Amino acid sequence: DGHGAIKLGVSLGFTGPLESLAPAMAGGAELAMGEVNAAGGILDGKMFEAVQGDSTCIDASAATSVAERLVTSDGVAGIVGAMCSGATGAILANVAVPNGIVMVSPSATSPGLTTAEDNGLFFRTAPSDARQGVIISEILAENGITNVAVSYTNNDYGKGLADAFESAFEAAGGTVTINAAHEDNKADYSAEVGALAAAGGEVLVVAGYVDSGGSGIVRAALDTGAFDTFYFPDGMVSEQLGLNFPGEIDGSFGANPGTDSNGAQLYQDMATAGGFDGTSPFSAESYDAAALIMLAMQAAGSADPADYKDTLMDVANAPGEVILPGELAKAIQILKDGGGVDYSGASAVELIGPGEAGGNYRQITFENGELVVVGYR
Amino acid sequence: MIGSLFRGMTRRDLLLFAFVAVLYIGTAYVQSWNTVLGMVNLALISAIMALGVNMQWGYAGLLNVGVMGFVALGGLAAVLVSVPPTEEAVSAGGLQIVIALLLGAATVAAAVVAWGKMPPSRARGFAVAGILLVGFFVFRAVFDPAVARVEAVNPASTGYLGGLHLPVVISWPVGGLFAAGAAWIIGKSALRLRSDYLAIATLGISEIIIAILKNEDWLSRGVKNATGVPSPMPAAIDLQNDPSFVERVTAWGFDPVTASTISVKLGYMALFLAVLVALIWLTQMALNSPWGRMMRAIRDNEVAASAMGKDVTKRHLQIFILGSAVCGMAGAMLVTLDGQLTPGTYQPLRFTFLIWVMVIVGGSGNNWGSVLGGFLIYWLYIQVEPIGIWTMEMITSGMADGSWLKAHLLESAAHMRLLTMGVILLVVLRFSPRGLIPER
Amino acid sequence: MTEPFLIGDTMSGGYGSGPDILHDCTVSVDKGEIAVIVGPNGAGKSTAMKAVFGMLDVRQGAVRLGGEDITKLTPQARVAKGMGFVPQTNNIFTSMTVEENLEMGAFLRHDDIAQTMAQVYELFPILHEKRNQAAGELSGGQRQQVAVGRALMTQPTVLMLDEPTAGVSPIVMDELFDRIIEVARTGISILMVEQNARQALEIADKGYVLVQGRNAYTDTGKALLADPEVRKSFLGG
Amino acid sequence: MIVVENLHRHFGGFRAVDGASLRIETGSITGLIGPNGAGKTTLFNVIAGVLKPTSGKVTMAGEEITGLPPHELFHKGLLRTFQIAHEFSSMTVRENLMMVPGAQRGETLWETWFNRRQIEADERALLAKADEVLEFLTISHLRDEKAGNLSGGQKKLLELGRTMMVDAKIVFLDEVGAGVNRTLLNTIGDAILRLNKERGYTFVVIEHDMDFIGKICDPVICMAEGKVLAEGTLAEIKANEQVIEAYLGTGLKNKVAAG
Amino acid sequence: MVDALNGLIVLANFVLIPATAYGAQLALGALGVTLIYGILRFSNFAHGDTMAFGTAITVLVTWGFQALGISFGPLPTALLALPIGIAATSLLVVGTDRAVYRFYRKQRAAPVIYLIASLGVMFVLNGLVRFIIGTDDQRFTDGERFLISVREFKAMTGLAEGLAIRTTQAITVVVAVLVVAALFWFLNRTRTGKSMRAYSDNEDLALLSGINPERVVLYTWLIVAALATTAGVLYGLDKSFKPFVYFQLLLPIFAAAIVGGLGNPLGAIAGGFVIAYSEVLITYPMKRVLGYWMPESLEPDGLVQLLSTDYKFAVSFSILLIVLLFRPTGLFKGKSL
Ligand SMILES: Nc1ncnc2c1ncn2[C@@H]1O[C@H](COP(=O)(O)OP(=O)(O)OP(=O)(O)O)[C@@H](O)[C@H]1O
Ligand SMILES: Nc1ncnc2c1ncn2[C@@H]1O[C@H](COP(=O)(O)OP(=O)(O)OP(=O)(O)O)[C@@H](O)[C@H]1O
Ligand SMILES: [Mg+2]
Ligand SMILES: [Mg+2]
Repeated sequence: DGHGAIKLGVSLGFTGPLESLAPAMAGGAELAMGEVNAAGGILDGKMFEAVQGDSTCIDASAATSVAERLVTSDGVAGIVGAMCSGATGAILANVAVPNGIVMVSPSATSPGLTTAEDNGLFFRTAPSDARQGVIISEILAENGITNVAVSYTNNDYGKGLADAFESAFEAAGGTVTINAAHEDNKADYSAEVGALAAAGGEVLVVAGYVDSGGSGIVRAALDTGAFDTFYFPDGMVSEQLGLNFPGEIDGSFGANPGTDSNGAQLYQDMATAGGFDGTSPFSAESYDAAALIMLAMQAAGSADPADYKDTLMDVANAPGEVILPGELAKAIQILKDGGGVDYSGASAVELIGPGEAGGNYRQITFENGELVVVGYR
Repeated sequence: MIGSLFRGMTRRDLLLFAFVAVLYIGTAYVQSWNTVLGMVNLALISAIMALGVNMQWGYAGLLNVGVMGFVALGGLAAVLVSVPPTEEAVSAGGLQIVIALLLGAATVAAAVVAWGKMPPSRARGFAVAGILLVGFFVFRAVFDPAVARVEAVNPASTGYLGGLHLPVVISWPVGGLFAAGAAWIIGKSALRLRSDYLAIATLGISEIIIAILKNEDWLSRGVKNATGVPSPMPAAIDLQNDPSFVERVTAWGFDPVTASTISVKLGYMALFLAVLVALIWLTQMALNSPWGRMMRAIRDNEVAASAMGKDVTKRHLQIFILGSAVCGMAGAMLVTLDGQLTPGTYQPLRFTFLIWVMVIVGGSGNNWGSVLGGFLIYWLYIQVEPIGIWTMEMITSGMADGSWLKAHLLESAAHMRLLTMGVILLVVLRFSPRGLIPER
Repeated sequence: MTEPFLIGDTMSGGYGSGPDILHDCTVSVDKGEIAVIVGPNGAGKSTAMKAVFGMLDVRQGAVRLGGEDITKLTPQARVAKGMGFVPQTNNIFTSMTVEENLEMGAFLRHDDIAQTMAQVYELFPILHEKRNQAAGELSGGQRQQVAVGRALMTQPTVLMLDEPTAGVSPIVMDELFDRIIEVARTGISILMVEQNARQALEIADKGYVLVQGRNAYTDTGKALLADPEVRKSFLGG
Repeated sequence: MIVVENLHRHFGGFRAVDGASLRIETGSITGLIGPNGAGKTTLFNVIAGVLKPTSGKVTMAGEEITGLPPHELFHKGLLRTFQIAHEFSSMTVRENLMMVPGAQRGETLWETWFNRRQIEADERALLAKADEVLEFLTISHLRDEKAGNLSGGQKKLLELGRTMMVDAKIVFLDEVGAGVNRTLLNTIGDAILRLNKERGYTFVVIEHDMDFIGKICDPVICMAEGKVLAEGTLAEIKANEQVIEAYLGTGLKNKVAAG
Repeated sequence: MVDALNGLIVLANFVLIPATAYGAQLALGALGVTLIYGILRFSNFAHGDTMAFGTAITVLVTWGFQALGISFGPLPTALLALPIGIAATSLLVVGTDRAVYRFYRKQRAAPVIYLIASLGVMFVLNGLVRFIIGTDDQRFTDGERFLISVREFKAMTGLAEGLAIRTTQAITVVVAVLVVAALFWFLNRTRTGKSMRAYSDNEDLALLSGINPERVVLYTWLIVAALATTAGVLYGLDKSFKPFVYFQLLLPIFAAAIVGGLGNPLGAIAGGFVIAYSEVLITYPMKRVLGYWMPESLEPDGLVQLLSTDYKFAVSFSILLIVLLFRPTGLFKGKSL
């Protein structure tokens, strides 16, 4: 019975340049809600209902309008979203803060959001780009690589990450031969790959999206023989990558958020059972975003954002029992019993400082066309 | 005075406006006043953009498909006028960047002068190319290091020069000026192109403007987005924290959160409405006078108009600049409302094509048509999403749960947004090809 | 008296949903005859021609060709039935070459068109000279020649000409009238509108004076020429 | 009034105007005749600034006007009509006339906003003037019709009407007569004569109707192949062998037989 | 000597071959746009999505074939599926014409009305394609990917640098050349082709010449459907198929058609190459090539890049502007309405 259910907004870019990422992300968020509902809901039987809203990624004002509708008309108690930093910033400033609604973005990684005026209402399960820059730099150094080219997707995610990486890498003594942007969803990447190849480097760091310009760059680089080893940050690491380049990227490596807690694997299996690709970028983070909101409500004993915004950090972090995907029922029970949880989830969230993921990473490589996990950091 | 504002309005037009008003009010009851007021504000801005396009296309037949670029320039103005300067960045390279830009401008000016002064010959070609080339390298030599220094200043949150920290409303006319400046440059070179050639030229230029906004981080943080554009209204949250406000509205029986968000929106609405009314008055006056007649003549037949003593080039330039300035102003208003400049969101689909749809569906050549189109299409643009989802739920309601088709249909609901938009556009166009309020 | 070969019989009609321009207007032409329509500007001469050719709603009356009612046929169907038409304005394909214009005239023919084309070139030598030039680049009179040439290419049984001599030089005009007479002698019916009315009526078997969409005078060409009232009001004295 | 010196206008390799030189005396009504394609219209277009000359020089009242744009020439008092009517088709007939006068106050944006009253007065005067011209052209019943809906001849009349809206110095008429009813053409001829006498307009008239030329024109210039072939009174021209061969011809061969 | 050759091969591998292939891809798309402009007289904004639709159908059929084990030897199976895709697209565009454009033809609407109507069609197709195949990247390539790969080339020649030619690149270029030649011949030499041009020039007069306008329109759409599907499939084979990218393709395609001169098939080809080459060439850093060509002492330190790739689109559009400033209706004198 949906009546009296708690509504959660799922505001992602269902249409627009990143539309192909959105379904798996929404799938994640709804999977979490389904799991809680199956467990009998929170707060003594309150069920959850997802309300989708298109944040488009190309129109901050439309995103605002849509969020406005979610909040004031549908009366959602929290928002999982938005997807792109631009829309996220607009919704946060124009809707979430004035109306006092909690927002947990699974994918807005812009460091700028760290300092945004948020009244403690904004969280994200994706780590800020700054952290990942250091991780990449370390992994490359361990592989003895000192000379790389970087191609990033020309948005706040790509640019922020590329900048963060470049400063970290150069501080560690490495050389970035070229740090050039590519636009997503364009027809042709020969010019970009031509420039990257001319600049040279042992490895090409592709700070893009796997189902978009990132793969386009890799494809063109492989075909022309410009590079044969790549480094893949979180926007690229997924099963899809292996399918896109069967056997062609052996020896390439990368990392995405995750821990040895096995959460990622558990989530993947759940997603597969649910009929979508759990390895698609930011899908796991979306599951976690929804889960965090719901657990925070349970912990606060209230679905009012003003109350649960303060418990969100608590459920995400130690102390308490570590919670993995599929264990939401258990977590609710613990909270009900007055215990504490340390939600780790599918992407090993650890919220730090101003409410963003601290960033545990799972290091991977490709062998015989398969994605292989080689370690955690 | 008021009479000429509404000149040419018929009862049918009023009914159409009433219909759109009902759409909005109805939405308010089904959804909420907050949603609707937010939509109204954006519709007002869209209507202003549509007015600008209508001036160019409807009055003069200039096919400007670069609306997005002018809107973005207006947005840039909002940032440059209103945000506080980044002191550190300014002292690191502000002056040098300005010098570099002046050098660049001087180069172009020199090239233009040389082109004009020298007799047509191969030497002229080489001389101009030489000037441009040398100028380009000098420019880069001064510019690049300064930019590097500016962008190095705390790149994660600033890394740009910042603005003048003036009241943001000033940026509206300034946005108009920015756009007008760009329009002047474009107009001087590209306006002699005809129809679709002009269209693609403007489209190209708008893409170039966006490319600059995306890549010149020192200017407005590029794709990292410039946030924190101050609002001309008190923030809703401040109102909520203001005891006297809370007291007053609670006394009237309103919930403080709703009351505060609504009053902020009403404040914006008043500002935008004032701009729109002023613009309509100006354009109506111009259109219903010999000036308007002359523009129509030029649109009809340029050769004859010029034989009848009308300076076609000059008039085209005039209207192109004015129309673009209006779009620029709307762009500044938009960024003011959003509170941030996000270059990545400037997509032709939204800021060029959608505006065009507004103009054509409303009725090109008619100012009121543009306003109607602006409101109607914006409503659709936002509301087709729930309509699409609702339709899909209706369609699938009879199907067995868990069937493949049902899942697929529901999954596709988001795309019904575009589909519905298209269908409605086609239907409107079908039943009134000259627009809902045609030119008279 | 049997009915003429082509007749627009008591036609009334106008453009779109506008008022009637023609009021019970009748024009007709028999095999091998030349019929000329004259009248003041805006009298409805062109409208009558368009009505006969099906480019306008005939709200009352009928158009018959060889006894068959063709009121409802589309223009291209009438072309197939052997009717040819040169409109008053927009009567050439400006972006196509002169030769292609002529070829288009023969679009529905499946026999060899080379000979007809040679005849047209013989009639209008300047066209041969300019055959590979875009017709839009021609002078006013040359365009007119292309337009007539295009219609001749159809080898019609009825040829309808709306002011074929407007803007052509006297020498070409004489040639054109000569040619029209020749064409008529081969059994083709000619229905034309003319403002060079005196020359036209001189060669006409039948003349119509239209005024405000109505038949004002109808007689043989000679008789109309001789009528002082007609001369003064419509033929310029 | 107008002196054309050794004017050339080429299209690719084709010489449409090929070294034409002529003088148009102030106050005259000059007829310009010549075979189709002789370059008459092209010559007009070059003088009126629609086409740039390949070479050569045009002066008006001693001032060089070669290559000036049409709208500037208009303000110097040079008007022209088009052989293929260039009406403003979506505007009414009346508006077609009212838009003509140059430097209207109401064409400045500023004034449309802050000087309504004056503009309205100007408009009333213009309207009266336009109606007068329409009356003269016998098309006043069409004043509110869209110009695009006029008949071929009516459009030509409108072309002529436009030149009557302002005080011109020199008017170039490109085949005003083609497609115009001969009775009306006579009236037009009278009007031209009157404008010429009373207001001192200079006219240059391209026409293929010799009666019309004979009635109003002196002198007559005959062009052929881009050059001036002959010049003189109509009688002289009519007697010129070359003109007869190239242009006038000798009448209908089949005329008698056809009767 | 070997150095000079190596430099040349680098240039070929990173500039000449990709730009040529990309140019041919753009040209095929531009041909469709230019044909509609030339004959039906409007800029069809739905063209990108028409390509997407045709490709989506072809992809589905290809998967079907692959599942049935049907293959086309070393060539991609998609080529076998192509005719079915074309047929489906033909039905779609002809249907669209019936439902949408025919009405405006009767009304004699202004070109901009068609343009806006095509925006409406674009929105609808946008939704339709995503409904059929979703938003994701789809791969349907099989057969031999390379005519010659970098590794094979190096092994064959013993040079330090290699070059790759993909099968699809070769097919695209060949198809583009054949299609433009065929189209040129068709429009300028055949009766039907000429009647199509006549129709576009002067509809009324075409009627008076006995040309059946509906037929002309039908042929046009059929050709456009074939062109759009072929272009879309070849593009998808070479890169990948994703609906949003096809929508985005519209911009360079239009740019190509315009640079070449709208309505002119030869122009479409020329335009495609101009756009492609300017994008790739002007932003290409000459460092590596010069490294081979220059004496050791003069080898460049920097990238020797005229403009960064960030401004790739700015470059192609600037070229477009410059071309238009000197030739306002494109390289090959196109139409303007
Ligand atoms: N744009 C053009 N391109 C090529 N040739 C042209 C162009 N315009 C005119 N011509 C040629 O120039 C010649 C002169 O044309 P023009 O229109 O001046 O003749 P005209 O004397 O006015 O003839 P008419 O009495 O038929 O109007 C013609 O042969 C014509 O074909
Ligand atoms: N497309 C149209 N729509 C509406 N009215 C029209 C249209 N074409 C012509 N008319 C009107 O119909 C009337 C008759 O026009 P028509 O063209 O038949 O005259 P005409 O006798 O051929 O004159 P002319 O000798 O000047 O060519 C005119 O008053 C004109 O205004
Ligand atoms: Mg007529
Ligand atoms: Mg002429």
